[in-house]
Amino acid sequence: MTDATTFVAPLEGGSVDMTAPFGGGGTLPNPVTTASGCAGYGRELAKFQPLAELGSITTRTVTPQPRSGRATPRMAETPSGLLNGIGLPGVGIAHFVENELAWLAERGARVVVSIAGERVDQFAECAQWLNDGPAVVGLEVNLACPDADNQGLAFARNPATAHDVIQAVREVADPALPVYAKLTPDVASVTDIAKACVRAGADGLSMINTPLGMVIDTDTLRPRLSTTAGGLSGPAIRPIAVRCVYEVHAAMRAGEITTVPITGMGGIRAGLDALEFVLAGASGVAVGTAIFHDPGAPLRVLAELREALAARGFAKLTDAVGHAHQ
Amino acid sequence: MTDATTFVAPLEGGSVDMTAPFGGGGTLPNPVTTASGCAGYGRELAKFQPLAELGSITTRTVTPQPRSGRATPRMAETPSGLLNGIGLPGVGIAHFVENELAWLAERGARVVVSIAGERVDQFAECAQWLNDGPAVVGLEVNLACPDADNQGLAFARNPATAHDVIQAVREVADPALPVYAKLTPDVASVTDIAKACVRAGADGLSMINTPLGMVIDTDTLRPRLSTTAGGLSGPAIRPIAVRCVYEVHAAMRAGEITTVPITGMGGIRAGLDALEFVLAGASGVAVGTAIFHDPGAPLRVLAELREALAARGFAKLTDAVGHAHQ
Amino acid sequence: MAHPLQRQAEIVELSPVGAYHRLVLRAEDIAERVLPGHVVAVAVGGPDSAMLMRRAFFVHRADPDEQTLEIVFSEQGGSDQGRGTRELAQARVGGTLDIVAPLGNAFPVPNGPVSALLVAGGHGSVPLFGLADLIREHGGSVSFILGAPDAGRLFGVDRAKELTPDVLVTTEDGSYGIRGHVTLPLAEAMKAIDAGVVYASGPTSVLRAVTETATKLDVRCFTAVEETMACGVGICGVGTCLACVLPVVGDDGVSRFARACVEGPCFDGTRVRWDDIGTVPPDVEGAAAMDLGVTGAY
Amino acid sequence: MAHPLQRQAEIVELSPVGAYHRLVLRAEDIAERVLPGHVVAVAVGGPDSAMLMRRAFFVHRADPDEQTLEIVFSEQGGSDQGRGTRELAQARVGGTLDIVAPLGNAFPVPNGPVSALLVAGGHGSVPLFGLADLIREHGGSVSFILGAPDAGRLFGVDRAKELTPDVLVTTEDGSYGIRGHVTLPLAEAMKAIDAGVVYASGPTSVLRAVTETATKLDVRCFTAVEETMACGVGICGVGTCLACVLPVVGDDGVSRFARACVEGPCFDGTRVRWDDIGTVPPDVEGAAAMDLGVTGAY
Ligand SMILES: Cc1cc2nc3c(=O)[nH]c(=O)nc-3n(C[C@H](O)[C@H](O)[C@H](O)COP(=O)(O)OP(=O)(O)OC[C@H]3O[C@@H](n4cnc5c(N)ncnc54)[C@H](O)[C@@H]3O)c2cc1C
Ligand SMILES: Cc1cc2nc3c(=O)[nH]c(=O)nc-3n(C[C@H](O)[C@H](O)[C@H](O)COP(=O)(O)OP(=O)(O)OC[C@H]3O[C@@H](n4cnc5c(N)ncnc54)[C@H](O)[C@@H]3O)c2cc1C
Ligand SMILES: Cc1cc2nc3c(=O)[nH]c(=O)nc-3n(C[C@H](O)[C@H](O)[C@H](O)COP(=O)(O)O)c2cc1C
Ligand SMILES: Cc1cc2nc3c(=O)[nH]c(=O)nc-3n(C[C@H](O)[C@H](O)[C@H](O)COP(=O)(O)O)c2cc1C
Ligand code: FES
Ligand code: FES
Repeated sequence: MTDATTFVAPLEGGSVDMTAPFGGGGTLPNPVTTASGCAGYGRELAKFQPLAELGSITTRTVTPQPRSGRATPRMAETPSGLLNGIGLPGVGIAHFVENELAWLAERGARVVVSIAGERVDQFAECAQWLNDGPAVVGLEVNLACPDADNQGLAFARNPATAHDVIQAVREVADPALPVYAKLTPDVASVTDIAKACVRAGADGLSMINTPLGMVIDTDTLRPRLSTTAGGLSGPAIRPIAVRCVYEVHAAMRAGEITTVPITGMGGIRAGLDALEFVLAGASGVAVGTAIFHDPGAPLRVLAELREALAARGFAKLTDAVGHAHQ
Repeated sequence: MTDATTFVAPLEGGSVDMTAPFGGGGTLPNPVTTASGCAGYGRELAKFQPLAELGSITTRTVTPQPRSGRATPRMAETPSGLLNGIGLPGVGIAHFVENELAWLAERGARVVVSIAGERVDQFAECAQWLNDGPAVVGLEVNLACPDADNQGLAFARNPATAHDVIQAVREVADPALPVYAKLTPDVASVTDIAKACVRAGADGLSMINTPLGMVIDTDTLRPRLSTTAGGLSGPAIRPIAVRCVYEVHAAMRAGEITTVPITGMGGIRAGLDALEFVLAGASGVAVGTAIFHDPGAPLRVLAELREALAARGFAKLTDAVGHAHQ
Repeated sequence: MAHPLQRQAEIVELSPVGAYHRLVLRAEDIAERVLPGHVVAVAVGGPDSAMLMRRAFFVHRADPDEQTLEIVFSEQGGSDQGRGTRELAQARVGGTLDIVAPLGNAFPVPNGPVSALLVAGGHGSVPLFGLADLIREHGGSVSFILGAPDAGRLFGVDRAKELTPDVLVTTEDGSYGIRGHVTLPLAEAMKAIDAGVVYASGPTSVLRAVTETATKLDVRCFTAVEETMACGVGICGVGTCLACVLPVVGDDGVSRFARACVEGPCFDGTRVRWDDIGTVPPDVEGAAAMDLGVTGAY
Repeated sequence: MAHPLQRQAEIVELSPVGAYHRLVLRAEDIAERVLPGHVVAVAVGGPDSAMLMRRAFFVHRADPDEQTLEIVFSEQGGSDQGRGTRELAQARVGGTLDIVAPLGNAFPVPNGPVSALLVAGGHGSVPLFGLADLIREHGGSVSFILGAPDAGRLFGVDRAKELTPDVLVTTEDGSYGIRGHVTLPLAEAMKAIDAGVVYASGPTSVLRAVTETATKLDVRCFTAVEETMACGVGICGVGTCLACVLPVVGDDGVSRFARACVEGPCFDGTRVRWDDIGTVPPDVEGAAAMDLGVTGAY
């Protein structure tokens, strides 16, 4: 225990107000969502927990057309992590709205739809489809896709292209729907990208998408994934993710970026991991890779986070948001 | 076993030629070195293995003046990783040359001296001290230091400043001494930084330095390290490191960057980890964090790498360098 | 697909069987849901393990009265492999393991008497004995071809012989039975027993060969896929990671990527595009959108 | 500093002692090198563990004839803590642990008779019994003050009472002995036994208080630091990571960061700048270069 230890009166877990700010001035009943791509469209996850009890469910990224995804092998285990090159397989936005969204709405789920494209207009096309979608509470713009007009550099790795995508989406999306920009850590300054997105109208930020990694198979002597490189996720990257959230939240506190809510993710396995993100500045937390280890993880993390907040005397989730900056 | 499996006649471990290319056309007897900052100046490590049996030993980064390093806590354990904010403590270049280098020379060690500064001229100042140093086989320029003239942005995160430092060091350093540029992964394109360094005269590249991360103590509710953020190391980051080496080596094969040797590092614990880096394109490998778990790791990794090469029918280390690109 | 449950299962028994380990787990409500072909996904290592992925195993036997499941596994070889199964082999009786089961679909079983040939490579035989019982319950008869690289890696030969005299055994090194691949006596055996259906379980090469022969002889053929994707069949055990896909032709004639852990592991062999595993066939649904001239790791 | 050796030590015994675990390890060539105050660094978890750092423990007893080392440890509390010690408490007798020992320096021992007061908080008493034996071998006498938050977390009271009638026990909750902090009866005890030297081991607050009192009474004082830096005393066990430093005044009067795992853990208490732990005092060697107006995580 160091001198910086704070002493607070613990509360009953049940009495913590978990209401979570959500972009555009709205709120969600609690901060926990699923990380895009780790909970499908919700059908499988629903077998392990009632989706309506989560703050929201974030879908696998939806694209204008159906996509098969990449060739297998698509996944490799790494130390405390997972490398994937799945390739955004999906049913396409039309089928998604008609079938998946309707199913989710029936279950009372609050849905954040992750969207992407390879050109700016494709993002906007997806957004348009969702304006009247039932159950949709927000859009998450997956900026980690390669920009076909910029030699395949991910939108999220260039402030200008990130800006353009967010602006295009913000223009066509229902003004009542918050638009979150999802950022990757593979940049010299994640704050610069965050700034560009918020300036373009982002109502919130999701951090982080997977840093690029690679595993080489020492038997075949070739990259393990068919995509060569892939995205690294899981507890291994948690310190990187917490740092990104902290950096951007610090820039908000310093007035360099307009304050918008942040959804933190990267290696959240337990309530205390989620608490790290909250203390760093996130008012939402997403559970991703942990689902593959424990399909009940999202709801468990919610319960553990509530307990952890109570034990530290926080009456409200929002009191803890960014507390590590004090 | 996939179709890509290659079949080769295994060799006796002892018969593999481990000679490793080293910048500037030279070679070292084998590819294994220590990662800067993880083996001190060699004295402690020498208790666990004869330093002369390693390809080289890379010192803790040396700066012009003695530095105390940062306040404690300086270190936190993370999933399959380690976060440090040590702060480059050291004796200063004068004392280093007089005492530490002399001691290393007596032991027959081949020394790569890691140097740094907060301004371009400080790097050059360190380099100058080493021109007649005994046992010195190369310089490694730690570009992860904050640039005092550029708002503290690390030299390695900007191609222009990285270029200037390498050029300044290359100008004053003995032409016979290879100069390696040590890069960080916290950039949108590590290839761009590599290109700038090689253009500035770098004879080799060391990859990677630690990506920035953070741990927040859920008891004190504050960042765990006194430095707030720190560098993440260990197996957790290995996929990121292998990807960086692969990317830069690919750019060399494509003729976008002049080919120079690469020393790979990041989470090497065993011979097969080292082999991943070699297959990705590294002709040298450095063992860092693993030393804290197993002080005999560098020499063990060398033996295991030799065996692994033999088992795969590689008669020479150099035959395996970049093999994953074939 | 079965509705999987997550349980902290008690380790009732862990004992060697030849080159394999038999692991008996007790968990509520699962055994009665298990059918032959179903899979259990086991979390290896505790909260401080560097291994995040569950490992998938066929259920060998399920006992609803005892509330137990039995799996049979081997420690994987390979230079950098076997971490999970090695750890599992160290589990302690009396301790617990976090499992998700039953996963995937079961082998379709004829609802009347039929002469069935059961073909397995290595531990592929693990799910076939429960299947044999079901077939016999429906009045059918079973025959076996069991193959492995060597005698040590055969599983269940004695048990097969208890069920039927029609058991052929092959080993690649000739250390037991016929020297050669498990597919060697395939056509002959099918003819000899006048097979109405063949079930196969094991490496992809076996499943492909069985499908070919069965198709030629116009015999129905069901396969349980497993090592087709060395990276991760069953990696998530949830059906959401999409790591475990293989190209399968649907009833509508359209090829789609099917998940081995949800739509499988049991597939009609003639529907699986064996030669296209590990690729994105241009005619698979959604393949067109994959190649807009941009490559990347996404 | 001792010359440390790395060994695969055999686990000879693991048994509970109150709130603690006693772990006896057998390893060649180490026991004969161990002196009171020396530390052993234990690798927790195997190659697939997410925990990379060794855990440091005082050697409680070393038996050169049996080639054994004994350590005594508790499972750490704290909300996200105790991962390593919890795993260690699960170790199996007959298995092995990777250790590095002996690490650090030993308590300086008077080479003649002296009246020594041994003060410990919690498991701080672990290294003091070997020390007591040495002092008595040199003709000296020992007295103890042993403190802990509660009775369960006291270690070695019985053993202390076997050695001397002069044993004071304090617990913060009053569940055993005097209610209060271990430093409460300090001054009186030192006077009562006319202490020539005081040795202290335990939390920083204890070491600081003992040093203060000893200094006032002009008594020599040696401290074994440990939890001063919650992040990682002994983290590397090699002396190269520099995580374990604390500001210590040298013979030349210059303050330097000393490594607890090499130059320590035993320090002359009057040399340690207790109030400056966790800071970079401006006069510590090399501090000037730390602040060129640039901050950063390096
Ligand atoms: C549907 C199904 C049923 C199976 N049934 C059995 C069984 O009854 N008995 C048995 O011994 N084995 C069975 N396996 C194979 C078993 O899952 C692997 O042997 C095991 O995952 C290897 O784990 P490891 O950590 O020891 O190997 P590692 O090589 O260390 O594992 C690394 C990664 O590769 C994956 N992996 C490795 N080998 C295989 C493989 N052959 N198939 C799929 N994934 C693999 C692991 O899940 C892990 O993610 C089955 C696999 C599947 C998919
Ligand atoms: C010189 C020395 C001697 C020690 N002797 C003993 C002893 O004889 N008996 C005993 O029970 N304990 C002793 N300790 C404390 C022991 O090292 C810690 O309890 C143990 O490291 C906790 O590990 P953990 O994984 O359970 O805790 P975690 O909190 O999960 O550990 C996380 C990290 O913090 C470090 N850490 C946590 N607590 C401490 C601590 N109190 N001191 C230093 N580092 C810590 C760990 O090494 C690890 O890197 C000693 C420590 C030092 C430095
Ligand atoms: C298998 C897999 C698929 C993913 N698919 C997507 C995706 O479709 N869209 C997206 O924005 N992020 C995707 N991600 C990234 C996650 O949403 C998340 O940002 C990242 O994995 C970090 O969180 P975690 O460590 O909790 O998984 C995917 C991650 C994994 C592991
Ligand atoms: C404690 C510690 C200190 C380090 N000090 C330095 C340093 O002084 N100079 C430097 O260039 N890199 C330093 N590094 C980074 C390592 O040299 C290496 O690039 C990085 O840790 C990745 O390798 P690893 O995972 O094997 O440790 C340090 C790393 C650690 C863990
Ligand atoms: S294993 Fe995850 S979808 Fe099949
Ligand atoms: S613990 Fe690494 S130097 Fe002391």
